Amino acid sequence: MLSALTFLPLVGAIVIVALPGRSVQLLRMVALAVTVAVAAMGVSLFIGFDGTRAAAQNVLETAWFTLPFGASGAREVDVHFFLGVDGVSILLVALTSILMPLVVMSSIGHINHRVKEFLVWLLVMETGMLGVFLSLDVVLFYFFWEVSLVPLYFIVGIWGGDRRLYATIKFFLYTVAGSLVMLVAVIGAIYYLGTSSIPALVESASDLPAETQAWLFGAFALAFAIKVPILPFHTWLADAHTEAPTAGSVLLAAVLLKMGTYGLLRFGVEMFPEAALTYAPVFLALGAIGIVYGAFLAWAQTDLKRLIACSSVSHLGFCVLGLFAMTEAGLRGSVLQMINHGLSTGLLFLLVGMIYERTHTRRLDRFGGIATVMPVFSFFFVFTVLSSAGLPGLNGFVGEYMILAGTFTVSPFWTAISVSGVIFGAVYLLMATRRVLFGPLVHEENRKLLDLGGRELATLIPLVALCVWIGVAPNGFIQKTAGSLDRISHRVERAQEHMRIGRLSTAQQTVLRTEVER
Amino acid sequence: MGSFNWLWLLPFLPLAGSVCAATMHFGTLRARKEGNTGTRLSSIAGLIACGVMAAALALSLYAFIQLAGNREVTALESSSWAWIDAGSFSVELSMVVDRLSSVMLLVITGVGFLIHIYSIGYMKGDPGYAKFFAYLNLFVFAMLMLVLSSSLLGMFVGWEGVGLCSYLLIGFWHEKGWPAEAGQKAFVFNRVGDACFLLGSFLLIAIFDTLDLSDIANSVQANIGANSRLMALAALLLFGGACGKSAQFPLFTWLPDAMAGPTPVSALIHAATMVTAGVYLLLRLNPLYAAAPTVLFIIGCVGALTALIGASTALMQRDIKKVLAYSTVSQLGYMFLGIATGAWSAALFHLVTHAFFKGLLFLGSGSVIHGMRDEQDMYKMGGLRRHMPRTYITFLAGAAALSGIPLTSGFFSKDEILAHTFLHGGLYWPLWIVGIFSAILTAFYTWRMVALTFFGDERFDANKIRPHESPATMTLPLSILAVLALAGGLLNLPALHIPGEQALRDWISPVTAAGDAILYAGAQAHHPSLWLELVLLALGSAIALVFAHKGFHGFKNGWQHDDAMRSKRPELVGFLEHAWMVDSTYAAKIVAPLRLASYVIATLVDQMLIDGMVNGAGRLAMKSGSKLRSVVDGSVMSYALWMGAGASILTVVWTCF
Amino acid sequence: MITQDLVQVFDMLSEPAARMATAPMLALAVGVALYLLCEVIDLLRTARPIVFLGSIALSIFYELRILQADSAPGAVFDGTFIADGQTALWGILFLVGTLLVWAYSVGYYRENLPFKAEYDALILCTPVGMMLMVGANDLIVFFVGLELLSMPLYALAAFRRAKIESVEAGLKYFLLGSFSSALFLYGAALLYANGGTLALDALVAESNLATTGVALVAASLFFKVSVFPFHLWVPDVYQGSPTPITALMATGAKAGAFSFLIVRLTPLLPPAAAQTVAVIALVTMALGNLGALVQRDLKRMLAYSGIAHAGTLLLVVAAGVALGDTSGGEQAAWYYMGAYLFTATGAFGLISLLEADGARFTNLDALRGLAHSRPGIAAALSLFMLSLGGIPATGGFLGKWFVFAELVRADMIGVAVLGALFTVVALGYYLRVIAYLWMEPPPEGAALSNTQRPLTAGLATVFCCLGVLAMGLLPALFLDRMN
Amino acid sequence: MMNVPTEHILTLSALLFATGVLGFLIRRNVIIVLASIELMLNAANLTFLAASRHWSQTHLAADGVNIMQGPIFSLFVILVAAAEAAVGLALVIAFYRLKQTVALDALTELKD
Repeated sequence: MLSALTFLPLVGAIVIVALPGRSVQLLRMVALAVTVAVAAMGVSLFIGFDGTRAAAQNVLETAWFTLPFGASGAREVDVHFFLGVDGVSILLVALTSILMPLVVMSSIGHINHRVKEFLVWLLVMETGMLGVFLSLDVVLFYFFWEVSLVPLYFIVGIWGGDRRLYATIKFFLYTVAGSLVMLVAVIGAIYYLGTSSIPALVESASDLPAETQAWLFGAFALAFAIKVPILPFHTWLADAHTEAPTAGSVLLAAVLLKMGTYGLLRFGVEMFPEAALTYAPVFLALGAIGIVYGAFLAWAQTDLKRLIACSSVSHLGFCVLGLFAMTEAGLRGSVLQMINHGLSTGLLFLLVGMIYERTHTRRLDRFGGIATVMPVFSFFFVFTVLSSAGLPGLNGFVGEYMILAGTFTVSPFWTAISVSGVIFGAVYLLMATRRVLFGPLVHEENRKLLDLGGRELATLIPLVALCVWIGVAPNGFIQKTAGSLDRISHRVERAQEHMRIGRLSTAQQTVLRTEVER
Repeated sequence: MGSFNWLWLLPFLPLAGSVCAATMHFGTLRARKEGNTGTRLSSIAGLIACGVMAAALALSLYAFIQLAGNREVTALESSSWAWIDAGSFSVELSMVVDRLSSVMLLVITGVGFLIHIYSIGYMKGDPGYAKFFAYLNLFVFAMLMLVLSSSLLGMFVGWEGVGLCSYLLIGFWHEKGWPAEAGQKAFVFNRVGDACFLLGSFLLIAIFDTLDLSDIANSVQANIGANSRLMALAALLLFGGACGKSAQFPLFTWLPDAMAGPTPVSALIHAATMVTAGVYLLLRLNPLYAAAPTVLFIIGCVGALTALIGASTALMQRDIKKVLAYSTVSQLGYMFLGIATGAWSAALFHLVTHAFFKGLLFLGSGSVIHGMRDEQDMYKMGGLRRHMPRTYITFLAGAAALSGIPLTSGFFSKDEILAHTFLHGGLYWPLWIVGIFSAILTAFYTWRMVALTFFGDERFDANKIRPHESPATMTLPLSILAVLALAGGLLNLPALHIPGEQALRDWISPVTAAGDAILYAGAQAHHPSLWLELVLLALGSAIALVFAHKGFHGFKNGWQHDDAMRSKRPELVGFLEHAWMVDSTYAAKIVAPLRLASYVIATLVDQMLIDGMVNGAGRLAMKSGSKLRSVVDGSVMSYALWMGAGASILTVVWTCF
Repeated sequence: MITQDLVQVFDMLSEPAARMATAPMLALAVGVALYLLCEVIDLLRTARPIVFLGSIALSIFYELRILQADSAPGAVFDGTFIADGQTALWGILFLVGTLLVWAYSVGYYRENLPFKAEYDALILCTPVGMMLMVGANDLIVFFVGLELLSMPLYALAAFRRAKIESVEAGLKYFLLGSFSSALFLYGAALLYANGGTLALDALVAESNLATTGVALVAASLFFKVSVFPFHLWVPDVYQGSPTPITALMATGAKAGAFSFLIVRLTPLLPPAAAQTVAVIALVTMALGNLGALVQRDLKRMLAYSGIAHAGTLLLVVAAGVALGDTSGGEQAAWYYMGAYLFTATGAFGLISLLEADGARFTNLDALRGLAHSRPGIAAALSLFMLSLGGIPATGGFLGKWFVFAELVRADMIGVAVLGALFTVVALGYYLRVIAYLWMEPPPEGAALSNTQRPLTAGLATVFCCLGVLAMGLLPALFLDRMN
Repeated sequence: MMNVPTEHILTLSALLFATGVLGFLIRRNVIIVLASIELMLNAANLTFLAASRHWSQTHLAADGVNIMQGPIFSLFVILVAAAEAAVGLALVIAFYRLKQTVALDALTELKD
């Protein structure tokens, strides 16, 4: 099941490579069929998933190769081709698989040259993304992690905007810089613990000395912080988002950034809870500052797409905040918020793409009064903005609320700072909405714009429906994650206990020592 | 409990209506694209919306009868919906109608229904006719969610929902430009309050482990002492939320701007219902506030100050809707003043009567504007009583109630609040004086408005504008509201030992009992003695009559009085005209610096500093690469020199270390 | 006297172990002789490729036999030469590299190259030298191997003698190579003076004299593998030499020297070498990558990239010294060099194809929009670039993994992190190549001539691609052979 | 003759080697550079032979000491030196044909 899910897109890509490049329609149909099949598998995986169990499900494990650590005395480590899905990954897997057919559909509107290559990269990317979320072996994880960079490099670099080369190389190098530091940590973890299976690593990582845990955590966290991106590692994001074609932006925002938060949860909080607890204040601060900072950044933008890109910095601040609050509510909210951000920002990018296809501009001052000529578009735009701004009843609110409530008990101060993001979020989103949709129709060329067509509606509606669904009945989604996340929060509690005892005993030691001196 | 599942219908019928109307709207647009007018579909939308409101009104009445019929039953509750399960806390939603919410229900559905009817006439011919009803119904849905939710978070759904609808409806005529900006402003100001609301809710979770409103209300008593400070903080934060929604100082400036929306919207949202949500929130959590006297005093100060600012600003407005808007701000201030004194029922009473008379006044002004072809400037009106008799009569009724002419509804409700403030004494004394002063101003500006609008010369070009009476769909709701505005006082007559006195207070006493118990700690609530009550009523009557007279006579022949003031005290007039300069202060002291900060962050910090470091790293690599090229100069000798040096250094290092 | 000696040699060869150990080299030596014979006799001229391929195939066969033998021959000829699974693996690497270089050479020389037979014969000599180097357990044997590798390369570098670049490259390589040989010899002499023996396993570097000797020997090896500050010749020579020969230098010659460095010399290095070598490695990586970043000539860029890779690989030596154990390092080095061999040979080979195609310059601009006209070449070249950059699913990634794993074992985390960061710089220019290939529009009207490309080159490219992918995806194929 | 201490010979060879290195680094004529390389090789040879002589003293005989390796290596070096000279001169001639000079400064085509 899982290997089919992961590799079907790759097979599709190979099929498309083999097909003639001229019959664009056929290529698109094949890509759509493949992604729809994957989406069906993803949905059925989601439905069949038992959220109460903490352990990974649908596990698939076969030997892959043996890592030699030298013949003399050192351990050998068997690396496995090890896939499985648990509460941390199930939502992301489902989101990825559902998003792909929509992205393929949306690409019909804006990818008109080198379609074949585009679809190939898109499908390769799907394999990469699903692989990242499904891997339960850290070597495999790292494989997919870096492989998934390559398709986006091409997608941005070939089909992107004017500064695409700068943006794509920056994106690649920046991300890879983090990944390579992580590589050292991956090797370290495997070497120190003698296994590469993620569940086994999670179990045994707490046996390591605190300093070792700290540097491993730091190296992992750096890579993921760049990917998320957490302030101040965010500058690649705006460029990549702005230059990428719509499909690339959607995937980047909806899935690729989530690889960062997913990693932080999996390899930061879950694997090294003690180190995570120690450094949590830093991440809370960065998350909260990021929320406000991203909002300010977005507010100052004049390019609509860049504005949305900057808003991602703000929104992902919430995810980071929830992760490092390390409370039940915070973790659940954070995982849900990953999906929410994927949906709403994905929608925003789709919408920006649609208006860009018509006007060939993204500058805010070239719009105005679009609502008069494109009422359906405006409806979706306003809806998405509201979802993004966290209107209760829609998806964004549920996640944000859980995160903030979960963080409040840990750090009221940073929660208060983050809550101000609620205000600033409304400021820049509504500013953008007003400047695009409302007001008089000042630019004559916009008077002839056509409203959304059937294909575009078909792209948007599933996501909109999901937004409402999660907003109204989030429990179905939360419960899928509950088992695994509860185990993580138990681990966190244990770690807290452990740290307290550690601190206590040293305190007692000093007391004893002073007594002896007397 | 399960038998009350029909309560879910209350909010969701309007939602369904809204969806239907929205569908009609898109249908209309399509029809229009194909060349038809699509008015048929639109008018169906209007009918559906009104029908839904009628059904909601009927259900509300039914719920009220259920409650009234059986005094044992304190609340009707539907089954609950497990909304959010966050592990450490969870949110379950059910629809609850108790004594308090039943009153709100009747106001919302009753006034709402009338305004829907009114809108059929008012919005006729507007291209967004169906859309308007979709928004309006959506608003009712959100408002009912706000009122009926058993949980604070469910209330927040409605809370933000009404804010959204307000945003959409203010910007309904966005093509003009400024309505869209006004809508945005309203939403952002509300969001400031909402942020406080959220923080308050987190504190409540921390204190009570639940967001269920009745659970919170019941456990306040037990937490006094241990958690007093936290509860006070939570109360203050929630009041901050109320300030945003109910347009209290310092967050009131969005409400006058909100007049950019169609007038029925101003009547429904910005007078009768949404803006009173803050009052409702505080009433709902009355034990929490009762346990925090300091917070109550702060609320009192804010309320009194807002009443004063609103009333004084209304004095100098030319736009009829602006007068009403500032008046609303001011009247809301009275309601908060009432809450501050622990006069829960008085606040609710004023809320209800205000919904009647201010809804009436807004609708009346709408009728005037409608008749005057969208003219809102009172200086360009005058003498309209001849052209619009029904509007004129009903408007008089509303004005009477607003200014507190004896025996009208506003007279009783405002008086009760002031009486309680007076009785509270101590620090509340200055507040009472402010309240009285505001009442003076209120009477004055109300009748100034009446005089300028309906009396005197016709100051418009009668050839161009032919004022006409509005259709029956508009005047009928006016008449009904006029009756209510005049007779609304019967709901809660003062304690003068007459039958039916204090009916509203008795009705909601189960809800306020917990608050009262904390506030008075077992002692009797003070009640004004009969003679004091009579004196205060007399004082109120005198003020209203005297200053109504002054206002009316000063302006019945035009606005010369204003000009005189302007030339005499230009700074004062400017200060009042601009609502105490609050808005411009915000623009200069808050918005501009923040905007500057955002540009600084985006350019200096982000682009130049952070991204500069990133790009700088790349540039450094390139630059050092270029610099290093000179080493590879192609000369065999220099290569060999490097090799020799390298070998020597290797040798030295390895042998010596 | 002489006959007696000859008899003695044959006696030694008659030992099965010695026969087995030398068979791969003898096969090649015989091949060289036969090849030149075929050249002379007109009738046999067409048999030349068969002789060439046959001798390599035979050699590989013998190496495989050593690899799979239950008991490898081990040390033979009085312990001066070692043949075991490890040397066999290295040997196979050398042979594959040589084969690939030959395959690309066929297409590279469009004009009828004079002395083509000599060219091929010289190529065929080089793996013998490399095998001698990796198997050497005695400095004499190593020296013979070194010269047997170097001499043909000097000649091959200057083989396009009408071109000044080629001759200059040959001369520079020769002069500096001789200089490094002299350093080696003097170092060896000092070692001999210190201990009276040249057998590597008997050498101990305890006295200053011996350490000086080791340092000089190491210096000459550093020259061959091209690390700082002995790397300066590399860009010039790589750029000037005929491109297939550049591939041979970059892969085979480097692998030969490196195999000796890690397998035989590392145990001799003093403990202080752990830090010095690490520093040298890091500086090399920095210089290589920074240098490559500003190049516009492809061959020069790959030359700098090769320097950077040598630096990366040298980290293994540092780790080996620190650990006092090179077993892991040997495997890492083999894997790294293997992956590098496929990718670098493939990359240089493709450049040679482009040159033969008519783009008689090796500038980056030649790649502009190549994906439109030559998608196959562009795809293969991109794959090689990704492998050079160490992106997973390619052999380069696992090679890098094993190197870093050694560093982690040696507890040199900081060095590993720094090394990782230099790799980011490297990706900067590898990605630029890909960007030129795929993301730049093709130059207008600059259609490349549609010359027939030889089949051998195509096969070689496919083989390199498969090799890169196999090493990246199915490492078990290779790792299992190592134990 | 036998009583010349080994150290003296080693010092001599070191000086010889240094001279070779210096020659290599300083002289610009390729031919002389080649000669300098020969000098370095001969320094190595001298060291080999001196060391061989040194280790052939009976009281130093020990396990692993092989007195024949020095002279044998020297023979190899002489052989290789001859081969190197052949290759080197061929390269020099090829270079001369193209550039009409044998100065090292003329190697200027290839550089960064």
